Formats: sequence, C-alpha cells, structure tokens
Amino acid sequence: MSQQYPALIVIVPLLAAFIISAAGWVNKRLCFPVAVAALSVATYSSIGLLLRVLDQGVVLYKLGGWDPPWGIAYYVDHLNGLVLVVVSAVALINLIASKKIIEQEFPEKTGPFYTLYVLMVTGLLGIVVTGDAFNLYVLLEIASLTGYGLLAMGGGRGPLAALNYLYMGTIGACFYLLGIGYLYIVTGSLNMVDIAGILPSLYQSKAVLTAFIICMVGVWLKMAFFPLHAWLPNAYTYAPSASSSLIAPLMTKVMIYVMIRLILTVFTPQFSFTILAVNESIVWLAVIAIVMGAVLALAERNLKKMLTYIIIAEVGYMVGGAWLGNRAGMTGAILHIVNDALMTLCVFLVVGNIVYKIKGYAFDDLKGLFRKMPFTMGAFVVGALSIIGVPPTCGFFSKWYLISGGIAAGHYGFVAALLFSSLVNVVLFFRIIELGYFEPFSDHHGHNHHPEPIDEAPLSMLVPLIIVAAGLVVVGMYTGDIVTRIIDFAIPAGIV
Amino acid sequence: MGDLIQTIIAKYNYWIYITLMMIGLYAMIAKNNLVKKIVGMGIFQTAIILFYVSIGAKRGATIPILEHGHGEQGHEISSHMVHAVDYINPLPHVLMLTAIVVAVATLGVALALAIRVYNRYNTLEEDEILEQIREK
Amino acid sequence: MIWQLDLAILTLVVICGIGAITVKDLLGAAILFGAYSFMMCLLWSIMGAVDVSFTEASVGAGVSTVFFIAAVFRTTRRTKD
Amino acid sequence: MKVIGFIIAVLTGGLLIYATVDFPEWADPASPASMHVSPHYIEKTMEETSVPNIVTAVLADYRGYDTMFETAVIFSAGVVCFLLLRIFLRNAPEERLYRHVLTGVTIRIKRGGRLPYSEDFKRIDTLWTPHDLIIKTISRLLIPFIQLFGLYVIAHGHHSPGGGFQGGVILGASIILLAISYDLRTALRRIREKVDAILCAAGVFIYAGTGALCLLLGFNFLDYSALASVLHVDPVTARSHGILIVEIGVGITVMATMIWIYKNLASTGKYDEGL
Repeated sequence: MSQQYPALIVIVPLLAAFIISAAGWVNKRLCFPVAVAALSVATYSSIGLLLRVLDQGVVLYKLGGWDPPWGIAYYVDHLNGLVLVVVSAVALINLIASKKIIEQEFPEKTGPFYTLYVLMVTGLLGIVVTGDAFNLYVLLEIASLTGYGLLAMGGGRGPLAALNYLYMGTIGACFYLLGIGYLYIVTGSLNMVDIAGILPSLYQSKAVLTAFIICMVGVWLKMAFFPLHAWLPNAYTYAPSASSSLIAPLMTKVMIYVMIRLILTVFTPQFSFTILAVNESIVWLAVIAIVMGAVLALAERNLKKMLTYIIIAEVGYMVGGAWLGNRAGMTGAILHIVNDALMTLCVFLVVGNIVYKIKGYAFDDLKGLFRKMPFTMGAFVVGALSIIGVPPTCGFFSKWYLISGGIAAGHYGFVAALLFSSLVNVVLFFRIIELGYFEPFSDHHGHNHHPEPIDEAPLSMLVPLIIVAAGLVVVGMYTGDIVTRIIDFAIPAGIV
Repeated sequence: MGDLIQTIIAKYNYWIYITLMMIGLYAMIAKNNLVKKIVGMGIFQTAIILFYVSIGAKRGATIPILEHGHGEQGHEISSHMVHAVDYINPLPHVLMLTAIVVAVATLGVALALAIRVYNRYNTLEEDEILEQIREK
Repeated sequence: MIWQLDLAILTLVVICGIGAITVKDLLGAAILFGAYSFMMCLLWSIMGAVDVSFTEASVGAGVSTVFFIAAVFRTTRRTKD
Repeated sequence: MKVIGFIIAVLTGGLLIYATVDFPEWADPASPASMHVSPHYIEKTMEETSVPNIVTAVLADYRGYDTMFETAVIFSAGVVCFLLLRIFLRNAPEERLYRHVLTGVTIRIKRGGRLPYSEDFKRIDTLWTPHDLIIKTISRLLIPFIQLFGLYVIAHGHHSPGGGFQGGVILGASIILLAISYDLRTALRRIREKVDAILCAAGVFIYAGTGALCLLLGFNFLDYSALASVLHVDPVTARSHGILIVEIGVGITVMATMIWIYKNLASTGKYDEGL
C-alpha cells in the first residue's frame, strides 16, 4: 500500500467528505469520527510519504496510469513532503480541538461544516502534492470555495467580509489561470516539470514574462501580500473560531508554498532570480509589508484582528526570504512555513478557547485571564515567544535564517524590518500578557471581590493546544535536523 | 501598414478577450453594487475561457470528435487514419469545461453570500453598508 | 469558419458585456449577462469548441441566469450604478 | 474607487496586450499548443480508450483527476449554499395564503390558524400571479422530453458533444422549470431535500469510488483499465465503460446540486415559497 501513499493523502479525505455529507442527514454523531479517521489516515500517509522521499528521492505517481505530460502526475520531493506533513497535522489537531466549538456554534449544521472542513483540507493537500499547473487551479478553487463558506459562517459582518474575500480570491485565482494560459500558449504543456524543460529557449519571450507577473500577482492576492492584503483582516476576524484556526495557519502558507514552487520548479531560479533581476524590488515590497503589518497590528484593540495583521507581516517575512535569492533566505522561508503554521495555529486555538469561555476577544475581555485559564494562557505565552522569536522556540531559528540570508544578500532594509517587527511583536504580546496577568478579571456582572475560580476550557480543547505549544519547542530543538535532512534537499543546487 | 493589418487579423481574438477582461475587472473593482460585481466576475471568468478556447482554434480543422469511431471495429481502422492537423486541439476545451463549472459554483456561492448580506443590511450598495457599519 | 461572422459576434459580445455592467437595473443586468453568455456560446461553436459551447449554453446562459434572477428576486432590483 | 479600478484594468490590459506580440498567430496549426501535447490525444484516443469524442476521453480519462475535483467543486458549492442560507423554521410562517380553486377566493391564515383539509384549497405564494395555465401546461408537456434529452446527452457523450455536466445541468434545469412554473413546494415534493443532498454526495462518491476501486484492484487511482477484470472486457473497452460510469456520477451530482442551489437561493433557505 505504501506505493499508493500519494493517492491516499488526497483520496481518503475526499471520500470521507462525501460520507460525512450523507451521514449528516442520517446520524450527526457519525460525522466527527469519520472526519478524524480520514485526516488521521492523511497524516499517516503524508508522514510515510515524507519518509519514503527521504529514503528514495522524488516520488512520481501517475494518476490514471497515464504518463506525464498527457496525464496528471504527482511529483513529491522534499519540499512537498514537508509541507504535506505540516498541513495534514495542523488540520487534524485543529479538528480535534474545535469539536466543541463547532457543536456549540452550529448545532444543526455540523454535518455540512465537517464536510467543508475536510474538503478544504483535501484541496490544500492536493495543491501541495500536485505536479500539474492546471490541476493546481482546480484544487485552489476547492480550497477557496469551501474557505469562503467556512469564513462566512461567523454572524455579523462575516458574510460581507467573506464576499469581499470571494471577489479578491476569484481575481487571484483567475490571474493564476490566465498566467497558466500564457505559459500553455507558448509551451503547449501543463505539466510543471515539462514546462520547466521547454521554457529555457523562451526566456526572452514577452509572453513568459507576462505569465510570470500575472501568476505572481494572482498568488500574492491569495496570500494577502502587502498591497493586496485588504481582504484578510476582516475575513479572518469575523469568522467562527473553528474556521479561522484552520484557514489562518494554512491558506496563506500553502500559497507561499505555491509561490516557491513556481519560482523553483516552473520558472526555475535562473529565470526568476538572474534573468528578471527584480529581487531587490520585491524584497522591498516585503519590507513594506512587514512594517505595515506591524504598525497596523499596533493600532488594534482586538486580539483576533491584531493576530491577522501579524499574519500579514509574516507573509512579508516569507516572501522576502524567498526572493532574497540565496540559500539561507530560501531555507528561512521554507522553515518559516512550518513554524508559522504551528505558531498561528497555537495562538488561534488560544483565541478559540477564550471565545468559547468568555465570548469575546477585545483587549478588555482579557483582563485577569491567567488566573482563570492558566494553561490556555501558558500556551499563548509560548506561541507569543515563538512569534517574537525567542530561543528555544522554533520562531527564533527561522528568523535567524532569514536574517542571515538578508545579510548575505546585503539587503539591510530587510534585516532592519525583521528586527523592527520583532520589537513590535514584543510590545504587542507583552501588552496582552500584562493585561492578562496583572489586571483583575473584569466580571461582566460587577461583583469581582472574590478571587476567580479556575475555569479552564474543556480537556478536549486543552490537550491539542498543549501539544501544539510543546511542538513549537520540539520543532525548535530539531531545527538542525529538519534543515540538513529535508530543506537542504528541497532547494536546487543552483541557489548558493 | 500591411504588416499592421496582418497583425490585427492574426491577433484580434486575443484583443477582444483582453477588452472583455478589462470590462469585467473594472466592474469588480469599481462598481458599488454587490450583484453588479458578481456580474463583472462572470464576465471576467468568461473572458478567460474565451482566451483558452482561442488557443485551441486551428485553421482548416474540424471539431474534436473522430468520424470513424464506432465501437469495436472502429479502433482498428481509425488509428491509422487520424491526423492531428485535421482536428481542433481538444485540451483547452477540457480545461474550460472545468473552468465553466468552477465559474457557476463560484457564482452560486457569491449569490448566496449576497443574499445573506442583504438580509442583514437591507441593501446591496457597498457605500450604504459601510455607512451602517460606521454608525454602529 | 467565417471570420466576418466571428467579428460580428465578438462585437455583440462586447456590447452585451458593457450593457450588463452599465444598465441601472439588476434584473436587466442579469438578462444581459445571459445574452452575453449565449453570444459567447455561439462564438465558441464557431471556433469548433462544441462541448464547451454546449456547457456554456446550459450552464452560463441557462442555470446562471436563473440563479441571478432568483437572487435578484430575493433581494432587490435597485442599483445606483 | 472608479479611477483606481480604471487604472488597474488599463494596466492589466496593457500588460496582456503587450504579451500578445509574442503569441503565435491565431488558429495557427503549427503553434506550440497544437504541437506538443494535444496530437497524442487526437491520434491515440481511439486506440487507448475507444471513445470517438476526444474531449470526453481527455476529460474523464487522461485528465479525469481534474474532472473529479471539478465535480467536487460543484458539490462544495451546493454544501456552502446550504450552510449559508438554510434556516430550519421551528414554527409555521407568519401567514399563509390559500386559494379556493373553483371560485378564486383567497384566504389568509395567520400563524396558529388551521384550515380544515380540503381538495379545493391550494396553498399559493405571497407573490402569486394568476393565469399561469399556459405556462403550466406547456412546462408539464416539456419536462419529460427535457429529462429524456438530458439522459441522452449523458449516455451519448462518447459519440457526440455532451456528457455528465451538460446532461446533469439539463436534468437539473427540468426540475427548476417545474419549480418556476408550478411552485417550489411541488418541486420539493418531487425531490425532497434529504434525497437531494444525498444524491449530491452519491454522484461524486461514484466518481471517486470508481477511482478507489481501481486502486484496490492494484492499479493507480482512476486507472479504469483495472476494471477489465471486474467487467470481463479488454482493458481498452474497460476504459470506455469507466468513462461512462464516472459520467453518470458527474451527471447525478450536477443535477442534484443545481436543484439544491436553486432551492436555497430562491427561498432564501426557508424552503417555503419559491420564485
């Protein structure tokens, strides 16, 4: 069966989504176990696949038994393998942690909610595993459509924010499709490796240049890179916690993976970095993204919205790191995909727990929370330290690689922006920790004389959260192994 | 001058698709009404489909359905007779079937969201909605 | 393939597209969008993409228009632009 | 906003027009798009899948994986519309209108009121238009033929334009026509919500399940030649049959989803009064 791992990763959640959908009409209690089982199989297969890749190198899987470029094929190398494990594990942990929230918020619609959840994970896994440029578009649309639905379920301004996201997301996906069309018209192929083989003779073509620009703009729209980020904060803030803690860690990271895949495999580093010579300006855009994300986060008085602006800054880190055009920068960007997915998951799970217990996430609601929810807030501190970049949490190491990449490229603006954003993160998070630790708990009923009893979130939400928080430290400790055994092989030898 | 006319004849299909795409994109960004934006989105997506179908066009070729294919006897005869130049490139058609279906799916979701927004704010105009949000 | 016909329909497509986004009535916009889709479908059958135009005729000009009308019926026809 | 939109549209358009300079001439038989991958499909389809309609063969076999997810996109759109709009009404609507068929008298029943059961009274929508006899009769006559045509389009997709999508949409449109010409409740009685939702999932399940069956038989996912041992035919014919099976699955999903989305949109999720 291990030959079939690449297929199982996508197929099992897909089949499970249909079973969940039908089961939702028969017996609602069946939905959750099926979803957990499917995502567990996906996680298991992706770990197995990563081990196989480490062992044997690139794994090729032909769907339908057709040879590429006529059929669709999967190419799984070290980069995909790593991101696959992260995506499936994050989705599984979040699913287990969010069960109570989902049942509390949508008692009548748990079936469709789980269906969309699993379908979205299928779409994200498919984006990561596929080796076909058009197939990526279809899967991107699955992940986006289900994402709009999941985000819009938050009441209030949720639907409006999701509708704006839909407009922007559709423009982004259509731009990507258009870029693939431009590549197709000059190469005649849709397979990524095949396109990369044909392109070198066409590097001077205006169509290839345009295809590159349009694909990049489309992907940037989807990942909320700075000037194109306007949809993100509202869409994530007004979403239900269960969906925002799935989409916030994964969607932007997967899009960054797509960008790196386009740079490394489709257009090849030689074209992206040497012939175009736009590195400098894109890194400056990333610098603006980081600074603006940090500044906008400072202005927020609402925990969830503040975190969304931090995501925008983090997207700037990764885009900048990838476009530095050297080995350390690229390593930092890929490592940061892993770390940022875990960090974001950690802090958004904390928000989920807080909302579950207190029904609010404005700063005023956080007063005295350390006494009320010690474990949740403990995990929050670990997540915060990791986002700031304090050793031994994993956030430190990816930032270290990014900074050394910036120095190696001689791009001191990027280094300064990274340090500035770390400083701002210190301010942001210590403000919250101070509120939570020193201020008395503000009781909404007005009688807060007696000390607050501990009122933690239920165990099923707490255990996954603590696992994630511990994971932040563990990944930090094994960073060396991850870099030397996986990421070093993911970056082609051309990048020094 | 002759060159120019030659270019126009060779490329006008692509230019029309770009015009349509610009109309759609403009409507999506600049229009104030949410449903108008969705109409713009439809135009935008259809324009891209037109572009792909234009890629597939082939002069002097017929539709991509083999003439001699009928059941068991077919695949011995026809494999020798089929030449790629006689049939239009089928691949862009396949891709665009997918894109049309994706477009209608997006349309359904967008309209559902628009109805939700209307139920809450009782208007589809973006500026009026933003005003209501600011008042709160 | 007749290039005059092609050009004429391309012009009609552009007119329908502009009409759909400028008309100050959402029901009218929905119908014009249906007409636009139908013109597109003609265009594609001229180019020999029979399957695509069949799909567009049933999906784009048919079901999409119905969805639009259903949504406009349930919200409002009024629009400022 | 108008100015920004105009500038962005013009910039994008300018960029795209700039790129057309390097495009091959329109409809050029020697363009890379027509030379690299597609000749294989045109020349080998009959040999490898025994399906004369190349588009169907590429859609459901060579790139069948795309099509499976495309069906899943439709399915997820249906689920999203349901999730967003459906409201389960706990009690009867504010008021209902009944029309006495023989006299044309309309009765308004407030919530809590009940009308004794009678064949003569028919529930009507709040925005009811009289004199729809012609529309009703014509629709009633047309619907069976539309459905027959839909089935033909699905079944004949191997030899003529058409296939699961088109046929499914036509089948769905016939039910939508019923819902428009009569009313939503009539259509709901024909296909209930639960049936609709389960059909919607079942269609894609047939598609993905066929693929998984190939996988269980020891071949790659969606490699229909694996079905040869189950269907007792040669691998090429098995591919042809496999395509038919997945097209049926696609048809079921598309039909059910179109109806589902329409019902949710037209009644804003209340499933009470339609268009």
